[in-house]
Amino acid sequence: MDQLRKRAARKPAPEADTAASSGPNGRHSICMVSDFFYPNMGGVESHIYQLSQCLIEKGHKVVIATHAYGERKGVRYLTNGLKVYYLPLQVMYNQSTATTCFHSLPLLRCVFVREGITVVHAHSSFSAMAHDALFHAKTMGLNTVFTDHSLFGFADMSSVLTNKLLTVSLCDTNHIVCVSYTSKENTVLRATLNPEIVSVIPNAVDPTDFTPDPSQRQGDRITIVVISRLVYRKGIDLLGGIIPELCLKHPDLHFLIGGEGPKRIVLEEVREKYQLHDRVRLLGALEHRDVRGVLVQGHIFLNTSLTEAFCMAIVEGASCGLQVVSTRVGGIPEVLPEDLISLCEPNVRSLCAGLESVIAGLRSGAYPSPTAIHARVRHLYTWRNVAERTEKVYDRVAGEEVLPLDRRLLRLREHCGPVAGSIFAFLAVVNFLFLLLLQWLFPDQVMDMAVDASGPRGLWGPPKRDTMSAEEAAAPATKAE
Amino acid sequence: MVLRVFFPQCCNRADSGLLVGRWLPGHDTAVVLAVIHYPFIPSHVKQYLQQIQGQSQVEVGVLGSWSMPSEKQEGLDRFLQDLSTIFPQKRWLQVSRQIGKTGFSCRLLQQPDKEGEEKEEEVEEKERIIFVHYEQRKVMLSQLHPVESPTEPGLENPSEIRQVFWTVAHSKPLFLRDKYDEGPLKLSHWQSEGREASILVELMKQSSTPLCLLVTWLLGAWTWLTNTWLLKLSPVRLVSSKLSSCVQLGYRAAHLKTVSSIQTATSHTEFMRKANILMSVLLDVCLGLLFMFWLYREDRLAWLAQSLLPAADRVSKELEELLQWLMGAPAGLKMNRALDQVLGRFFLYHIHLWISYLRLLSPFLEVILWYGGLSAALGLTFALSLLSDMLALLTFHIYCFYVYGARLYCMKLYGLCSLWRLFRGRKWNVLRQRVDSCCYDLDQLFIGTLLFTILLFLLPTTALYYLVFTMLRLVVVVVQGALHLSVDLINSFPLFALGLRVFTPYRLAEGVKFRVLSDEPGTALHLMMEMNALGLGEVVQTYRTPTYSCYPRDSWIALLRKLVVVCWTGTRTRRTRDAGLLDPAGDAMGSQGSPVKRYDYLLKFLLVGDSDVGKGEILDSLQDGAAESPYAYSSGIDFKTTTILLDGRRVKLELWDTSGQGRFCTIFRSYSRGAQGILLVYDITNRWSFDGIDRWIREIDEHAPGVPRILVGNRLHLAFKRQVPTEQARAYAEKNGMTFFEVSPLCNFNVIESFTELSRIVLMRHGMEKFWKPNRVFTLQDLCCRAIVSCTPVHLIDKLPLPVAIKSHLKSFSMANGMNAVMMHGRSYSLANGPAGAKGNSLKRSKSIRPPQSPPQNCSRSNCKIS
Amino acid sequence: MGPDSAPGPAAPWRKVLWERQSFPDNYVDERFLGELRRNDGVRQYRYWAVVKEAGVVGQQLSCVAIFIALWLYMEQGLLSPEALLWTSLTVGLLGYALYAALRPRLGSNGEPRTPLADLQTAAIFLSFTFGFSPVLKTLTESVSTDTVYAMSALMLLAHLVSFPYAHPSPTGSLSLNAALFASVCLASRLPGALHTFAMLSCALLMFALWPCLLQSIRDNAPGPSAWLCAGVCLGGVGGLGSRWPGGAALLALALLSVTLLCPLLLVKLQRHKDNIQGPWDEAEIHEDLCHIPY
Amino acid sequence: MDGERYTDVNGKAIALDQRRHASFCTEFTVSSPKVSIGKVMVYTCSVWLLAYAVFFLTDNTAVLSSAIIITLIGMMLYIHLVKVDHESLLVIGSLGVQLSSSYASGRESTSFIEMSKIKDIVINEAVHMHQIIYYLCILLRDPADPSAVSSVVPLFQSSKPKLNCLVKVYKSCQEIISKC
Repeated sequence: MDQLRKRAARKPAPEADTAASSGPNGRHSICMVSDFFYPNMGGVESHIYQLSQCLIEKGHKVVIATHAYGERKGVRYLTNGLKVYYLPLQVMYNQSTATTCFHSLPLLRCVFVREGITVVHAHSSFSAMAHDALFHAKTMGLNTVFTDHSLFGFADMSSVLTNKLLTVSLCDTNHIVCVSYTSKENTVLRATLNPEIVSVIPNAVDPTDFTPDPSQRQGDRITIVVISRLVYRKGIDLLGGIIPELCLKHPDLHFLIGGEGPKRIVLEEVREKYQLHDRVRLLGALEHRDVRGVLVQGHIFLNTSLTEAFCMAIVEGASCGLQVVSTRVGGIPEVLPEDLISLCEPNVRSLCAGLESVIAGLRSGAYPSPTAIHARVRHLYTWRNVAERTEKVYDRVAGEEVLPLDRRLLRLREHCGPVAGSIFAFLAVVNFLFLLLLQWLFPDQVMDMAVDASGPRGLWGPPKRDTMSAEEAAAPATKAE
Repeated sequence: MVLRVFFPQCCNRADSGLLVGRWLPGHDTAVVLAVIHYPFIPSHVKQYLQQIQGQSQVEVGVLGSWSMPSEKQEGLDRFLQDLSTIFPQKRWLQVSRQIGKTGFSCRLLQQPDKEGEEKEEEVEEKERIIFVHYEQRKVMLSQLHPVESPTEPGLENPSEIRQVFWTVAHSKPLFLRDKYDEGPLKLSHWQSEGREASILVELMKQSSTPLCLLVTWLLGAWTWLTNTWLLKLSPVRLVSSKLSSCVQLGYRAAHLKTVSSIQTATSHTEFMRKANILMSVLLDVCLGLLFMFWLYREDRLAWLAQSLLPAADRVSKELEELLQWLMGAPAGLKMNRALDQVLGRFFLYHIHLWISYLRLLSPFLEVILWYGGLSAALGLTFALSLLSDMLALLTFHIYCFYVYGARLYCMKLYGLCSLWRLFRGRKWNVLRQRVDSCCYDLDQLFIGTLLFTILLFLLPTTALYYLVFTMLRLVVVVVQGALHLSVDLINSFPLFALGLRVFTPYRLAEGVKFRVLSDEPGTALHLMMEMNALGLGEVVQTYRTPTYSCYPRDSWIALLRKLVVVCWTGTRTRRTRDAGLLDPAGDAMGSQGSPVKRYDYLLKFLLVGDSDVGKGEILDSLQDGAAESPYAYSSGIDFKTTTILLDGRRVKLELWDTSGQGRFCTIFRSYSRGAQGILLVYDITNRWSFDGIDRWIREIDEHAPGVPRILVGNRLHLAFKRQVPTEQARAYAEKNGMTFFEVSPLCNFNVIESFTELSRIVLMRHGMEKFWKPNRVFTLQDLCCRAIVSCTPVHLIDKLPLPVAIKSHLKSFSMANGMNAVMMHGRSYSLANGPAGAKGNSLKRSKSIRPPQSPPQNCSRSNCKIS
Repeated sequence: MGPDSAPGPAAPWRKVLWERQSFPDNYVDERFLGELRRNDGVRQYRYWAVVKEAGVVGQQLSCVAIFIALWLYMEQGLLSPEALLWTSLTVGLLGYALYAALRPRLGSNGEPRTPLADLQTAAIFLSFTFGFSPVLKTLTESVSTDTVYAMSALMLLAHLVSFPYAHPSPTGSLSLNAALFASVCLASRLPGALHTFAMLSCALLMFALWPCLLQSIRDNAPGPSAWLCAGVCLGGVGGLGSRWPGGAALLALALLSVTLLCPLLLVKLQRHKDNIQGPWDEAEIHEDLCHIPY
Repeated sequence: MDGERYTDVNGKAIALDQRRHASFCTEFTVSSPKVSIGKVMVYTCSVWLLAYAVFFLTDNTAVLSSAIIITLIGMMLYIHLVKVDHESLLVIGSLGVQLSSSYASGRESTSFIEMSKIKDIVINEAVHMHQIIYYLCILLRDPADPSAVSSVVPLFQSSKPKLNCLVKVYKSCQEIISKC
């Protein structure tokens, strides 16, 4: 046991000096781990992608590990040589992998070692793979950062369980990033964390993608745009209540609804019941590049979510110069200044009132021009800013020392309560033994280091081609050697 | 650039002379075919090459010179260089061998075509030339795989190796010339020994022709026989298609036809196919004769005949015992006594029936067997298939049992499925393809539960019967399948190809492989090209003759599915429906003209009306209506799809037939959800059905408010006993803001028209024009149609001298305009959403409905007057 | 470790994301978790109200007990099917009269059923039951008795579990079906077809119609309904006790625990309730979106 | 043949032999260590001893004979189908690439790919079992459109060399291909 402990104590050393070697110029090599990534589309995915791109610009080395999506498995390269490992892990429930705490260790270890990772950055508390990665990274003695994108309640049984799991998996994570203050409070409560190690770094939108274009609007009508997945959490039932009331009051009101989901039925029923077929258009699922084209057709952007950590949709809407009406839930009040958004309570009456007032304002021309709104919003949230702040987090994390096994076990015990704590301490020990076995079977020095392709300092010189597939990518990489 | 010279091995030691061959187009590759030894007269060489080119479409030419070291060396090189002026070439090879060196040395002279001073430039480093030695005979005879078209593999695929093979294979005439005959020229190349063998082959070819003719004539007679009217009768045809021996017969006939065709096989595949078939037929017949030889000695036939009947008796006795066992408490299973008795008796009766048949058959059995045995002369396969047929006939009762059991079991299962849903208070929603919860009435629940309990307790009995008989059936089927498999094997086994592969591996080449011969510095690189023989598995895969039994009757998987899945057909259809039915972007807007769909809009219509007003007739009258089976029994719903032309747009309609009984109003509720239009059907010869319309309208206003609807009076062809006057019906329709039609599916009158109008109303209401009008450029055809329609009443269109397609197109247009007219004078639409709809919208929409072009009245009148 | 070193700036910290503030990202304000709320909207229960509500559970439990008791009587031949039929008929008529008497006052839910429809339904019931009773009689004869008992016990349990206690009418499909299934199983063990018929009609009365009546009584006269429940409970205990004392004792225990003990626990444990609300909670939709006024 | 030692992805030593027949024709041979007699002996003996023990306990000779036969057949199949002694890659400029692998039993399997079909030879990265390895592969040109890749032919599949070895092979392949 003691020589195990010795190994454990010795383990962080090489990581540390690699960190030191890359310390002075502050170049980290980061591995973003999450179940959710391209081709799957959503907030988390775009967050990971954009953040990695900006970090690569700043000269860090970034690789992304996610699970295989159908035909998309193995190693792919995206823009600027951003390397993505699509690892063959079993997908269990809506794109989240099944976890046994162990089976993902060999592959993740392979990635971490051959890429010389110094910081592991896991995303989205829904992703089992992210939690596994945190667990394994701690076993391998790496520093970890976790970004939480979602809010949870405390009411029901399931949330109690998930919160316990989160407590365990975040208990020795070095730093946690939340997207809004509300989300920070929530996470701190859920995982019983020390609020000092929780940073708030909002999401961002690419303002160049969402520029206003008033010419697309039709003058003879007022169009309300709703773009969200049609699910309960997005408050589609509220929308179904709002549509008929407003449509009956304002004959020139049109709805433009983008998105797909189980609640589509509700909207269709409303449309059939009140014969609004030509005033309420359901566009179905939208590609991300089409979103702007839909947004600019509208005057008002409506968001009826029942819970949101950080609503990127309203920022996009505002960035396209729309007048935003939203429910006052979660982190939404923090997102936009009061004059750009009008907040309502999450019920039909209040939302209708808010929309009424905004419509009146539009008729009277009380609101600033779309371009003005865009000009204000465009500087609020930029990925560069996000990257800088995240970089600070990395710098801070890289310095910290990783708990050796024994202290880690103690920490687990005292932090997660006697029962869960000891269970997971046991798991951690097993995991550590498994790691030793792997290191004996395939020693680290046998694995050959991956050629670093990313960024300006990568081996390909200035990046030119977009989304090159792995074959073409690897060829120049080795040519340059 | 690197120069490849393909050099035949047999010319290694030839004495010096001219290299004859061909430059491959597109590659700098030279294929040397032969060496012409001097002394020769250039003119002879040229004309010789001419005639070679004439015989084989290969542009053979002089490539260069070949010098073999020997005595009287002097002046040779000089002379060889002069040759290059005699035979003007762009590139001139000078290949020579030195004594003591294995490798060749080569010089390449480039010379411009223009008559200037001959600029000669020597290839500086010798390594730029590769000599690829090949064995002329093998290359000539071998066939590269995958096989391609026999034409020259030139531009379409630049594969070099293929071109080399083609060149060598096609310059046969050059090789057929004998080296030793008295010609002006002496060549050295590969040439076949053993002329006599080839002569024998020729003789056989000559003699085979009349044989082929004979066989062809016989076949012709056979085909005539099969095509006589007697065999054309449907039962005969059906039976013969079911009897595997007949199928085998036809199959063999087709084989013989291919073999005995006189024209020689041109392509390689054709040749191989013929040879394989021939071999397999021969093998088959040989086996068959052996079989007969075995069969007809020490009267095995009689013994068979005697042993057959007792065997059948034994089988049936076994079955009886089995049934008795089932009728008791089999394996301690508790089964419902009464049902058990009934079923057992039923099956026992079958067995008795069967035995009596066999008894009738018994005296003739031996004769039948004797004649059946003769059939082995046609080949073992035939005998085998005959055997399987006899087996099928002898085990017919088992088949019957199986079918009964399966059907019974299926019905039970269906009932249980739907009743289980009712038990949980759910119901299957057809439109959404999912299980919804709904509150049933008290009596529905009560009766449903009673039935459910009963069925549940009766299930094990039927399940057991089903299981046992499925097992029996499975045994029979496995035996048959084994027989069919063996027949298949004999039919499709590529014997000839395998023989080729085994004895002369180079004939079927998968590719080539190279061996480095000598790499002594200073000389060019020498490679040896060898054939890569095709793998045995590949051979079988490539040359396996396709057989009739590829269709599912004999494929094991299909068979197992048939056995097991019989009871799940219902669920299968439902799943297929999933794929077929309304696409997730379910509404008509979602399904706007994506090019892959064969329709522009997908609309869902409901036919409602009291029972037996002939909704079913209307649906059946749609010739192209693809019927879908009801999703489960007790739903009383099924739907057909048809596609109509509307203003030049293809509109796909799903017509749902709600069964008329009022009990199903719950189901009706769930259907009316997705429905975009409703046809209210009544029977003009039935007063009640017309009065029932009131109730239906109330239902609709309650469950599906504002959905456009039209009134349809059915069975116009029975107008002589009509009870509902047209005027009254029309007045009623006007009052309720519907358009009115009287249709007759029997004489196919106004049916499509009514659908067309309804879909037009619906599309209008969905504001479809906004979607298609702007981005639509009128084709010339559309403009013409508009022109014609505007001056032609609809009933005259049929008389126009036009092709049918255009007529239907015209009709669709005229219907379009006509409909607008009807809608205008009958203000149908603006009132259609009367009570439930919001007035403001409807009024304003009624304005927007007005069609842009004002249609001529006459055609609309004609529409309504006809009815 | 403290927050990243940043001198306390002049401008106060605001909980907004859209303006860059001179605070470090992991700055923790004293207003942190300010909007955390505990236990708001927790309603305090009063003991007797809970007991009254729990009474419905008890009476359903004892309804089952009564049914079982009747079945026991029938099986041991102490009760003739004719007697049962007549009694159930009279009870049914009385109940219907009461129901009809109560109906106009409750009114207002959908269109009132005409007596004709009721008659039709009743006819359907009786005819089907009568027609099927011979079949049902032979249904389970080959199935061993304990299997039938187990099945029916299971089904009765399912009935009790899935019974909509808040609104007994209309009875939930699953609960009613389970009860009917169990009664069919039990009835099929009875000696004669007429027994089966009587048993089934009695089951119908008890499981299908009684809840409707109870519901209407509760809506109209809350006071009597409580006593009604108590009476039913007593009847159940007594009826079962007359044939099967042990079962009666168990039932009594169950009733006591359900009606008195559980409410006591509920009220006692209220104090330890601690749930956290905050802005992160998922807002729930209160108003009924099915029919929006217009 | 240079002094540099190469290993495969599992750290076993392999030998890379490069023979230049001409400036545009090079042959690489990666030979993995021969099947060691000692190991085979150990395995077979262990199996046979086990079988003998069983035979000793339950004295029916079927166990023994079957064990012997199975081991023999297994060994045969192993050396004939599984164990690859050396794989060689013959690159002939402007003519094509020939891959051949010779099994321990002496069986050779060869295939030749013409230059016109080859789009490029590259080093690729792949997930293999539960590790991520580099491997060399030939991209075949799609006859339909020359810019696309129809399929990929991996090289040195049985003996998986490490990156440095691959790079060596890759470079000389590239120079030959680029020259012609």
